[in-house]
Amino acid sequence: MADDLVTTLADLKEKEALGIVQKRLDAGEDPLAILDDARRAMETVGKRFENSEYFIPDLVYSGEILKEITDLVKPKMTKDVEVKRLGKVIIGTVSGDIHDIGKNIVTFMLDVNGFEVYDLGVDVPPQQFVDKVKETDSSVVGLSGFLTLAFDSMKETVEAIGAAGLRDKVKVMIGGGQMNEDIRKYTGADAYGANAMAGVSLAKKWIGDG
Amino acid sequence: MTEKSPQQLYDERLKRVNDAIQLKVPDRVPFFPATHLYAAKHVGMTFEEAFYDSQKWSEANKRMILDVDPDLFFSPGFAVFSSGQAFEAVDFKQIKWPGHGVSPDHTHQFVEGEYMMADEYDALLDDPSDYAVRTYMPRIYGTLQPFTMLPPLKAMLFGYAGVGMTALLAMPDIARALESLQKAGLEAAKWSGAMAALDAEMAALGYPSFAGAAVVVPFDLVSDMLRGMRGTMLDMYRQPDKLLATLERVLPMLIGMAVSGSTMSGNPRVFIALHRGADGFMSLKQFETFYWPGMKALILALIDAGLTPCPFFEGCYDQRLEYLNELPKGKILGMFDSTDVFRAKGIIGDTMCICGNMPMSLLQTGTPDEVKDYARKLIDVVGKGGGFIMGCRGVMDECDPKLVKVWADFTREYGG
Amino acid sequence: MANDLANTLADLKEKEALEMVRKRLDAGEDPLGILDDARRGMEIVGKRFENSEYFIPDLVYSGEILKDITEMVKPKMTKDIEVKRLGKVVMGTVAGDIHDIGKDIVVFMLDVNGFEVYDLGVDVPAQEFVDKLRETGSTVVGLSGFLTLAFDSMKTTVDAIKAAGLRDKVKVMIGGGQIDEAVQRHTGADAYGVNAMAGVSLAKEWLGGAQ
Amino acid sequence: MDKTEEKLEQWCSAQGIQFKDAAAEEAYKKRTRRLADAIQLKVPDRVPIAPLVTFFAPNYVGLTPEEAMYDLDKAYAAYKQTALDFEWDTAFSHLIAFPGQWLEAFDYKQLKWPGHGVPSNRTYQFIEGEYMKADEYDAFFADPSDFLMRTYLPRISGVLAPLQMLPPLRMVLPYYLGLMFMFGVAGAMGIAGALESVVKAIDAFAKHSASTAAFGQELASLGFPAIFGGMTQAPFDTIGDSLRGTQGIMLDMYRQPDKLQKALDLILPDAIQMGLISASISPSPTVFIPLHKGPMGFMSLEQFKTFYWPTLHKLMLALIDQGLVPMPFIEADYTDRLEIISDIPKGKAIYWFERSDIFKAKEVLGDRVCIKGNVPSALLCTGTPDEVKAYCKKLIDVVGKGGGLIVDGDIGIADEAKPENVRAMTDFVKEYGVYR
Repeated sequence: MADDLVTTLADLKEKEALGIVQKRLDAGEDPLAILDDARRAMETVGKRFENSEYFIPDLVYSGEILKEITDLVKPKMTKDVEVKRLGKVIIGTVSGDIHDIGKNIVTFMLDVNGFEVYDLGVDVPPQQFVDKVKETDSSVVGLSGFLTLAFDSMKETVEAIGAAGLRDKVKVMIGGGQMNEDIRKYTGADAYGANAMAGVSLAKKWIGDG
Repeated sequence: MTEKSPQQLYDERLKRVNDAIQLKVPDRVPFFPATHLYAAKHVGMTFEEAFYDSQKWSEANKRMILDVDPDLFFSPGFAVFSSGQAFEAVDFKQIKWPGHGVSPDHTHQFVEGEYMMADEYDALLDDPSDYAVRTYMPRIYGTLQPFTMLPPLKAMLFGYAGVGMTALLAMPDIARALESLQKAGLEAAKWSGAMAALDAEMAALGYPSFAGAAVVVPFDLVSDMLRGMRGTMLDMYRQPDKLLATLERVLPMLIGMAVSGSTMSGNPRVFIALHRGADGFMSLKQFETFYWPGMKALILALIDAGLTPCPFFEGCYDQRLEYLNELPKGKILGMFDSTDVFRAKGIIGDTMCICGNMPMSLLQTGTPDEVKDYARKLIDVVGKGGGFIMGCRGVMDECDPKLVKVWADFTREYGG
Repeated sequence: MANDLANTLADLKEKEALEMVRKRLDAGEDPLGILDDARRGMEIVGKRFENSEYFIPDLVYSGEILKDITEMVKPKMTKDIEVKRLGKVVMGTVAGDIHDIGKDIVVFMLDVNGFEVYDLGVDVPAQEFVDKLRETGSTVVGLSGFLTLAFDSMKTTVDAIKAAGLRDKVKVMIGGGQIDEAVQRHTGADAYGVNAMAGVSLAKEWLGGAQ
Repeated sequence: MDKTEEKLEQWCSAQGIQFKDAAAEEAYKKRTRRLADAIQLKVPDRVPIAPLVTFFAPNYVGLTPEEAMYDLDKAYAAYKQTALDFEWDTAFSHLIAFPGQWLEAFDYKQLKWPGHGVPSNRTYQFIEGEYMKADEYDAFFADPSDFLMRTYLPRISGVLAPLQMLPPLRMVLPYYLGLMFMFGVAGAMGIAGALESVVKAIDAFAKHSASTAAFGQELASLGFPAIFGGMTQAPFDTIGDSLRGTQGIMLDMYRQPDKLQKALDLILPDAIQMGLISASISPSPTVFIPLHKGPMGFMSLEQFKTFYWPTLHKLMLALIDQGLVPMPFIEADYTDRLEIISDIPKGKAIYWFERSDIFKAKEVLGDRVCIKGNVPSALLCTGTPDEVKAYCKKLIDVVGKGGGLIVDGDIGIADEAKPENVRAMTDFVKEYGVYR
């Protein structure tokens, strides 16, 4: 039964998955167990994405199904689910750029891989990254950008982190659009990720579990 | 004896009409003369003035209604549905109106034509509004001819390229076309406002108005407004599937139009002029295939919405009366032209209220006795047991005021 | 073969009829023979209309097919077709009225019944009727009208015919819309017809050709 | 001579252009010939360089994007100076610097632009959104233009919000009342004052169009052809960008694939017509087709084959059929789908690659289509002239072999590109790109 949900959700069978959840709830099962299965399914989705079996549409769709499952389960929950997290990562699309597709994928993949992700959204000013690092004590920051204007914004963000005296406490990774090794050098970031999986690998390497 | 208040009179008249519609016996035979442009003749003004001068036209109707004293009055805004100024502003091609294509003393007339070509069904079905804007409107409004130069309206979806479309709107020709439309809109709004005010004034004086919306059945829409009679007839043979698909497609439009019109006016009676389904205009089999399904569906939908369909059966329906018995009882006001209403009473008298069918020839060229004789026969035969409203076969544009008075007086006296 | 075309056309089988015409033309047949068959086909259509087997759409459709046939045949014709006609009738919708449906049907029926018809169209001023009667020497005129305004236009037209001194040479029939005996009296016409067949009967009665 | 050849010859003949002098005429004809040869996979005199320019031109002359969008004359001058300084084989106008007055007058919701949501020194950006909801396909199908007029436009333009009050335009079809209804509301629209803003917007756009048209004429008279002719979009992008949004259209591929398919088919004829109409008012026979949502990662190969490629393919074939030259800008990475898109008639299209493996593209479809691209923005913005030259050398050596290459940046010239890098790229191609 439990495996069923994991497989069904991972296979993106929306109706079947929701049917299973409903049945299990009706049977009085612990909501946390259901969510745990859903989480495991999302891990499978992430794996498949890594292996290029799945693509962005599959991530989007699985996310939608998960949202529906959560909506079904939530009213039955008495306490919040607590998941042990590997570590904290701050993510955002840098100042001046409002593209979010790439950033959302990295967020998704970090999340299903067990990280606590603080998603600052798009067009994020450097200071906001700095403030969030201070507030959460995260040790990894991911800067996303699609347009060429992001080259400079990333540079400014890395500089702001340096000016705040945090540069040696955090690792900065960049990615998206036109980003490559040249741009990493230009911005002063620690690493660049060619895709979402690279971002996850970097986070694991830096935070542990690598 | 105390004088009745206008509100009492209003309620009384409406009850009289509603009793007839519900096939009950009213206190007396209700009287509904389809006066149309008759008010102009009644007070001695031209039809042209009726189309151009809302104040004069309103006053003429007020005086005429008070004189004729009907139980339902034919709203002047129904007869003159918009002003000559509005029509001129867009160079409206589909009608000729008094002083503009027809004599100042003659009624407006529809210009029969193929406003949609035989090979345009797909365009209409695929994107009706685009078809309306870029193909149909330029044909019926002379000033909108430049709209034919517009790209498909869907072009607006094509990002940078679609944005370029707005530049076309700045072309002087297009700009002028839009201006003409706006001007016509303002004129039409002015006119509608004046007509609504007259209706309200008459209501305050105790007179309910006949209908709050007008609509046509799907087949007539295609035949009148789009393909023309000849085109539609050929389509029944050459491309029946496309014709049927179009009839199906326009049905919800028509229902929506009637329902929203009634909601806005607060009057549940919906006028449906039937044009091209009469005896002779098509075989029974064609009637059954092309005309009746849409007509029936429209009428049922209106009844479902709590409205009272008022079909005017133009021409003769002697061969098709049995179909009408498929409709619900006591919900419809049927207005009859040359159908044999004396025979019809026996066939559909239990289904719908019959209104009609005083010959226009008598009201225009007859003698008082002829008028009375015919009215007496109507009341005696068709009025038997209720379910009848005194009316006439067509519109009263040329009627003789003296004969109209004879008719009205006689109906009130004898119909009691 | 010849019978085929008349019947196929009368049965409104458009494609088949045109196909037959094509074949007969290709075989080098006399175009006049083809047109004659087509005319006979139209006569059958008229008969069926009289018998209420056919209705206006059938008339319209047969007219369209006939037009197609004529277009195919015409280029092959060396001389005009001459048909013996029973007599001449002038037809028109009277002044102020632009409705043509009823008028067109009467024209159609008069034509297939062998009359030479002069169709003046719609919104025809009284004088134009007078002029046409003079020009053609027709002795029958048909006045059509759909609206009630036609009552007076018809009267004006009859008066104009009278004023021109033609009244005793010409028979006037009226019809359409709300026209009935009362209107006939009002206008001073000789007769009114309730439908197209009545018009044909009147013409036959007045011009001969009645059975 | 086939239709494409005919159109290209017409372009090369430079008919109707008033040249400044004989030298300009010769230069123009040389340039168009060079481009026409590259398109037809012949060996030109040298590798053409014909970049698209967005805000590089204003940045280059010291104008902010905001100024370029609000001051037509300054924008004109900036793009002209850029064209004259670099002397590429084409001149790109300020077409793409949308007039800010137009966006403002419409209260346009689909873009953030300098001074309106983004800083004055930045490019405008598209705002992702579900401008058509998942359950609105049927309304769209029932009457597409009505849906766009009364539902879509009010969502993308604050000023056009009163269109919501309009009755469906199709209501003009049924009888007199339809007409009355129309009239009444047309009047109401006028009173609402929306029309005034619309007139303002239209005026701003018309001025902009006139200015870019004048630019095209002047630069042509100076010897610079425009390579960008018409413009259209892949149906999947039209539905995805303008209506359903990225997330929406992705979900539709799973939840309502039939409706999505129907919408794609529905919009295809319009996509074709857009290409034809826009190309008809330009001397250049190319039709620019920016591709957004079809690359690797954005959808599986299977989804690409099912949803993206069929209507794009038909669109390009229809344009080719009329002698036009489709020029898709193939954004992001198409390396695994090169075989699929190679199904195109020989020598009749330009494929502009961004991040696909352009060298592999040469192998896979170099014998079918002219390849455009793809000097990386990263290099142009942060690299050195030598690095730029090295990349261009490889490009010319490998992709330019035997003709069929037009050099451009990967996304055109990046807004923030260093002028010295652009200079290096330009000079190097002109010198090293000569076919000997």
